[in-house]
Amino acid sequence: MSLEEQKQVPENWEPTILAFCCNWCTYAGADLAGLNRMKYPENVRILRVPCSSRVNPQFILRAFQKGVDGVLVAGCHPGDCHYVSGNYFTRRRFLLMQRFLEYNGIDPRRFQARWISGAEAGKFRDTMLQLCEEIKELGPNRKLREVK
Amino acid sequence: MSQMQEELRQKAKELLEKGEVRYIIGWGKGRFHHRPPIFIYQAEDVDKLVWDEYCVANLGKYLLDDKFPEGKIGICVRGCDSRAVVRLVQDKQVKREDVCLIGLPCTGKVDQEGRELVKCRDCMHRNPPVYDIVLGEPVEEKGNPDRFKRVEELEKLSSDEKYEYWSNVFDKCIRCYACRNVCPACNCRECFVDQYRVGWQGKQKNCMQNQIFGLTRAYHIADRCIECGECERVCPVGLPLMELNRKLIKDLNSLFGPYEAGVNPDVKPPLGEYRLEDPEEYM
Amino acid sequence: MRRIGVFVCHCGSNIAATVDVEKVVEAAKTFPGVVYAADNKYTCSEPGQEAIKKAIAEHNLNRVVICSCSPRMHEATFRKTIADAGLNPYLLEIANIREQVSWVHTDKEKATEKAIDLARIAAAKAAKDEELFTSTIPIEKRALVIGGGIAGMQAALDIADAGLQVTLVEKESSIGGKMVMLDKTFPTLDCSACISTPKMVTLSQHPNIELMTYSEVTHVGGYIGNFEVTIKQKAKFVNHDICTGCGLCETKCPAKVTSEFDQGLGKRPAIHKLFAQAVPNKPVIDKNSCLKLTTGKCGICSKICPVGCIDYEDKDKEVTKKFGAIVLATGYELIDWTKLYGEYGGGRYDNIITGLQFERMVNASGPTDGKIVRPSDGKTPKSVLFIKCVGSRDVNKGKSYCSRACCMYTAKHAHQVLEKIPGAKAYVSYMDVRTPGKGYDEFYMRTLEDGAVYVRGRISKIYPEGEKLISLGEDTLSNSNVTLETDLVVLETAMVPNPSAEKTAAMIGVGRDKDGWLQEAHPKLRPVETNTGGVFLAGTCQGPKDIPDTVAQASAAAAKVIGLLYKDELETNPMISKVDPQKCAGCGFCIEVCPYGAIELVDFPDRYQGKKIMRKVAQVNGGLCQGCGACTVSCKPGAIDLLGFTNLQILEEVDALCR
Amino acid sequence: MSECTCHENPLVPQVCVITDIKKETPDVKTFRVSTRDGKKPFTPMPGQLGMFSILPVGEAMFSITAQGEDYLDFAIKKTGQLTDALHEAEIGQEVGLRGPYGNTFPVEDCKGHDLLFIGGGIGLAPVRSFIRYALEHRGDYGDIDIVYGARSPEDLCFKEDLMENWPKEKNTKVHVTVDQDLSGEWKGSVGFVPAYLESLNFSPEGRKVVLCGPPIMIKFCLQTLAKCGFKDSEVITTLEMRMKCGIGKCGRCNIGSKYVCLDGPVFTMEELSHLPNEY
Amino acid sequence: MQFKKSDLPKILDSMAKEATVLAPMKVKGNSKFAPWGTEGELDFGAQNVLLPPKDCLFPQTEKMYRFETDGLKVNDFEVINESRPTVLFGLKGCDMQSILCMDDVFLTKGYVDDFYKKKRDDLLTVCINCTTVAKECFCDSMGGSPNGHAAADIQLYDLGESYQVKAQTEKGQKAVDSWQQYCNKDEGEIKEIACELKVDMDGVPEKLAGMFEHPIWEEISRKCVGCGICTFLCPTCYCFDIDTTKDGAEGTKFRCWDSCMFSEYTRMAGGHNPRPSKKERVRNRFLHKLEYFKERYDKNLCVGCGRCVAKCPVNLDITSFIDQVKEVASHE
Repeated sequence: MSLEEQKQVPENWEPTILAFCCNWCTYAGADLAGLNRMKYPENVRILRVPCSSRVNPQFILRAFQKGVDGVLVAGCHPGDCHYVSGNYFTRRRFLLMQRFLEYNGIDPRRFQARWISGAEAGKFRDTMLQLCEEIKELGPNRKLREVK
Repeated sequence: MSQMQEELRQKAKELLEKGEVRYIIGWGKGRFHHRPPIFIYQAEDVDKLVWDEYCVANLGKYLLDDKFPEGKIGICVRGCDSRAVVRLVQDKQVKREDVCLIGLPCTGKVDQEGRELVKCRDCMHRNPPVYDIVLGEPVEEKGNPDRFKRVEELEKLSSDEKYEYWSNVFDKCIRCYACRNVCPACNCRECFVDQYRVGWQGKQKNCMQNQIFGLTRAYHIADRCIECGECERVCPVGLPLMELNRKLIKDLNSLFGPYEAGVNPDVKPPLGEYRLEDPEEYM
Repeated sequence: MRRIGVFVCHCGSNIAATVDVEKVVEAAKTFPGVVYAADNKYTCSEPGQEAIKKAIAEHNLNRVVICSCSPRMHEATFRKTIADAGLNPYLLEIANIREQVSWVHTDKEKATEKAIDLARIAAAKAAKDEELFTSTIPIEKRALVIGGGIAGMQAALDIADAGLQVTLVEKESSIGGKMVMLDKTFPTLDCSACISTPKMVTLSQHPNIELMTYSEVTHVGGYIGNFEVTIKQKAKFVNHDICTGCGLCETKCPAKVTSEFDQGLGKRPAIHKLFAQAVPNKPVIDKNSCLKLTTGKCGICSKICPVGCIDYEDKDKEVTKKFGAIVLATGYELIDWTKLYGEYGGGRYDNIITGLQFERMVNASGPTDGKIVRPSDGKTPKSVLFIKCVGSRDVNKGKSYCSRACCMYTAKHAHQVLEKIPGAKAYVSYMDVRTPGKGYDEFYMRTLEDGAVYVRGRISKIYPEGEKLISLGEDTLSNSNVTLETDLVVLETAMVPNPSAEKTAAMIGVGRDKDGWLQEAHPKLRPVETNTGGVFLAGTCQGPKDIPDTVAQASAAAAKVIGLLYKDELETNPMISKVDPQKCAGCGFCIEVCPYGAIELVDFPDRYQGKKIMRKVAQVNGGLCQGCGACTVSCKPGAIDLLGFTNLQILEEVDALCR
Repeated sequence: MSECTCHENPLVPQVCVITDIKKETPDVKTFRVSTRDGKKPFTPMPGQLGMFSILPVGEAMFSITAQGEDYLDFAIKKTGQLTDALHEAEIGQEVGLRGPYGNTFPVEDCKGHDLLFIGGGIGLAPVRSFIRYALEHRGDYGDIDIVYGARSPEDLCFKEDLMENWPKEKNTKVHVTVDQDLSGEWKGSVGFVPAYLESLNFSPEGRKVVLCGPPIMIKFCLQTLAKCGFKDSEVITTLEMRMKCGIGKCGRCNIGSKYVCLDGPVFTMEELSHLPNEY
Repeated sequence: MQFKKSDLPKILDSMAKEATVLAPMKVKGNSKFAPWGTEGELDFGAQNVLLPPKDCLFPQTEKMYRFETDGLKVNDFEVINESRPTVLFGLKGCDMQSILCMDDVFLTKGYVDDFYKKKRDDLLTVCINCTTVAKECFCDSMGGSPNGHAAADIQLYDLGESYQVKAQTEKGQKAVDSWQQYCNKDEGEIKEIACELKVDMDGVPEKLAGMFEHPIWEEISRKCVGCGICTFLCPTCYCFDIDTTKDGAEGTKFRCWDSCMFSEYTRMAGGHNPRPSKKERVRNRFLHKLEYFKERYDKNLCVGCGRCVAKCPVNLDITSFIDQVKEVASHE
């Protein structure tokens, strides 16, 4: 699929965004956003992982391969990790991975990481809004994508 | 160069006769100017050992074929081989006391047509950082001023151009896994590519699967790559793999402090540790 | 073929309002491996769970997917349900279509599509679920309580009364904490010493309690049921086994320094008991102020000591013990208002004191033997101004939270001034009066009746004029400025976490909230537990509170400890990492990233080129591993995998996402 | 040997249905397969194999242990990713099948000889196809002895054949042993097959041996047979584990210049002795 | 029959109208048989084209059939076997010989590989003689010749300015007829050349037959790194693996090149692997190239193209091996 074909966007196209949320903080923050009935777009699918340090950069490559348009990895604030040092490793791995993906032509906004604690429901909702808006503006991702 | 070769043969004979090492890994004569790796068990075979500007292959990884040796293994190490052995010791695949490193300061090697190899042009450690014996005098290190020049050029491209560049590169890959099999950092018992049960990677050869393999392998060895350039040298279709590895090394240095794999045995790879004051972008 | 059953919950209208549940059920039937799908009004209710059990039996399902509320809510419930139906409890996946779908989206069609996606993902993961079994680890039947205030004492006593061994570690030379400094306690005004010192004595004589005062915890290792704690006993320079506590040495000691216990109002000798009724009632030598230890000249106390228990060569001793559970009761400190409130003189004026200093003055065994005096000239003040919320509820200068107990003890202080100094005037500058306890408001009303003047407004500036202190403020009720001329000003300052608790919490891996208080597992549902198994909280270390709440929490923490140590062994979390020895090359990178040190390299017999050899392979300690999964990413070939969240399962989930 | 008749392209299977599943042992099941319209997918000779594919997991070669008017039986042990999925299959599940592949047991030149069948664990499955053939043409063969061993009593495959049907046949003796017996009710012999074989001490005259089982058992049985005087040409075995694509193209099953899929899997030990010792 | 070299592009264009014309080209730094028309320049140089022509007959990844399961049912398999008429232009003698080896494997011995057969029937081979020889070429020692191949449909001889055309099969004759407009009748004088690298092959297969337990294998295989360069660049290596791409309920069965040098190539269910270490694998490859294939199909499976000699990272080179086999006594 040449790059020009990639540019046309079907009209009612909706981005598919995958979010790896750490069970103790961000997933709890997402639940709290639900408790407070905060609204955000439907494009995000949340996968629960015990800790953000469980997310293997290869899952990100797999997501782009299967046609996801944007990936978020979210975990506890450094220092709050339920497993003491999980997010420090996440930070190192994904600071590197983000630059590496950008180097290979993936727009950095398509792959983001955030620290969202169990109490920051507002921040979770804002992250979702910002993510959906950015990915919608970027259009469908055809890079690294498996041609069916 | 031939004077060093005599010294090497002399030292090899001495080690073998005294029984200090059971065998010596070095380079021997092959077809045309090839100097394939050679394994010398008998003292009288030392004349097969060669040391000239065609001794190109990295010997470090052959230690993995004899992980539980009876006696010590002698191995000729240039700068890159020595770093390879240091990395293998750090990965606990080789015990330092099982190996006797014969250090050979190297002034760079050439390919079959006599042109200087890219990997030797970019070499940062011509003198072996770690050795038991060293022959000849240390060569002056010339360093590599434009170590990340090519990487910086690529970084300036737009994201579409970058993707176009890299998908052209990986479209050529024929998945022969030579880059993985010569790389001293790739010492897993079962590579993720061969684990069909978990299904990390498909067996099909198409641009996307090649890219997933290339990127994953580069990321796996991000903090262990000793920049020996063997992957680029052996690749039959000439993929610029070092540009991937150097990008990761450049980022590792800028993000978590300067780090050169395999130079100092006590310094641990950066992705295996953390500091509270690492750069923070995700607040 | 995996036989998967999908149950989609209406949750009354919580889900059904914005998710077309029937459509999700129809879609679920088409997923690979799903043989039965149904919806249910209230899946978590009794009939709901019965329906699941019946379906499991009828269709001999071997995997269950429940689309309902958050797994954080009912994962345990539904695991028990399928366990009752004979299935391994871990063959269950929950799709969160309430908190993360119906409650947060409005467009019904898109919400239903998302719910179907999440159900498909859960079914894909369920297809790869494997049976997991808990294993057991032994429990050390001993508890450790850190902090000897009322919280620590109450917890230690409750645990000890249950027949368990307790070690109470207190960093001061005596237990008692902040409560024993107080004079009276609201609302009953009974004397604080009268209700706390008997507890201290029974504690010191309790056969099950080992009291370690003047000690600090320096290292905590291990895990729930098997903590290894290293405790440093600071050098006391007094041999407590022989010392009779006669107090002779205290009287003769020439080195006088300001007494921390008396909040700087009085002096104390280098060799001192923390306070008169200290438990253990034996002195220690403060090595920073003792002349013999600092300059080498003196030694009077060793000369006059009748039993010769002074030993200047005493060294810090470290002892390591094993414990099954830990209770943190490290208490609070008062905020250092002098750095924050320059407008109140920033500590330059002696007659502006804190609430605790006032307590020490009004306490009979205090430096002023119970008389309220002006620290500057020792005269009895005729008028006293109490200022509340100094540092509390003050986002830009101090802390954002309310310190809960100041309203009540300010009323008590005002009452004591009016009672002890006939004809005195007591002013209280306040923003609100919060009296949330039993008999609290009545106590406040009585103080008003006694004549305390409550001025509704914040004091903006205090400056001395002659002997008096002029406080400028406003009275928002009469909407006018006010100037108060008083002899003494007492600032009721905010409570802040004990600074030494930060180090202790980091050692154990207990988190702290944004203000530095120790982080409880759940503010409403699990206030005395932490996210670290076997570690509990009691008292103000978890947040500002008064004595009744502290004692209630201490008993709650004790109940939790007793509940834990009652069992002989503990079931471990089965969702832990597991190593495949065939793939593991023994590189040891997983060991470096494991925060719990749960992985070690062990010998593994193997054949290599025909020879029998022993090679190193990683192995996970089931009790230590908490299942975070950091090791699975550091292991390049994926030799170590996290049960319940295996690489295969997560890849399947990602694949199912875009189908 | 009969050609594969399922599809004009030899690598593409035909769709068949599992009509019956019988649990032989905790990890071995017999799957009865026939085509969608209830007929026999193909008519194999004893010792031939079929390529069984469970979609979407994968495909593998399995020996046809028995055949009837309208069905084929496969006895399959649970050892890997494909067999795991297979063991979770249900009756009525459609699978892909192609075959038959490989040469057949030498039924012709075994005529007139006494037959000694030796099986170990799942190794009895391929041998059973020859046993059933021999019992159907009972007149052509002399005495039949079946020596079979398994890990434990409940690991014995085809129990009703072993215990009821085969002993009733004319001068057919069945000798069963188990490696170890924890349950205590096992009345037969206990011990490994090679040792048990030695104790039975068969005479080599006019007797052919058909041997199949785990490599370790084959190694020791060969030694025992040599001790009893059996010549290599009399001992027949099958190397079906080496087969992959079935049509001799993928290059994986070569032993020396021979392809197990085409020239095997049934070899006499004499033929194997000429081949490189790499199987 | 001759045509001028300048007319070659026109001829290729004419053929490209109704068939895919593959010619040896340098495309983006990659030397392979690329469809005529992709930008890159023709390369009839001494060094053979790096990627062998086998890719057009036996692609590295070839979809076989698509399937779809719903519940227990499986709907019929949809075989994917479309092929277009192709012209392999500019084949050298050794590559032509490799196609004959592949024909024996895929089209004979009881089973005809339908996928291969369709592509083979659509193929027109145009062979060209070599004007210069790379230092690694040794085809004439293996029964081939740099000066053309008898089995090619059309054989071209390079006469410097023009090509002499010789149709060797009626299919070739039909194609040559369509070139008439560019050809003139005269015959040029064809220069013969020979390879520099010589290897003496006679008696080697027979000697190898008895050398299975010989210590030479341990010695030469020590330096092998076990990668797949030699097998993937070799025009005659035909080993393949069959696998499935799964996408929920449906998927595609495909086959892809596999290398006997990979460690898990002969790993069987239950983990048993008859060739556990490099020694067995290197031994099997050399014996298969030089002895087993000879016994079975009476042809050398090594056509002497020299690709593995050039590209092996550690110069584990079949020619040196053959020399060693000649010297060493067979039963040490």
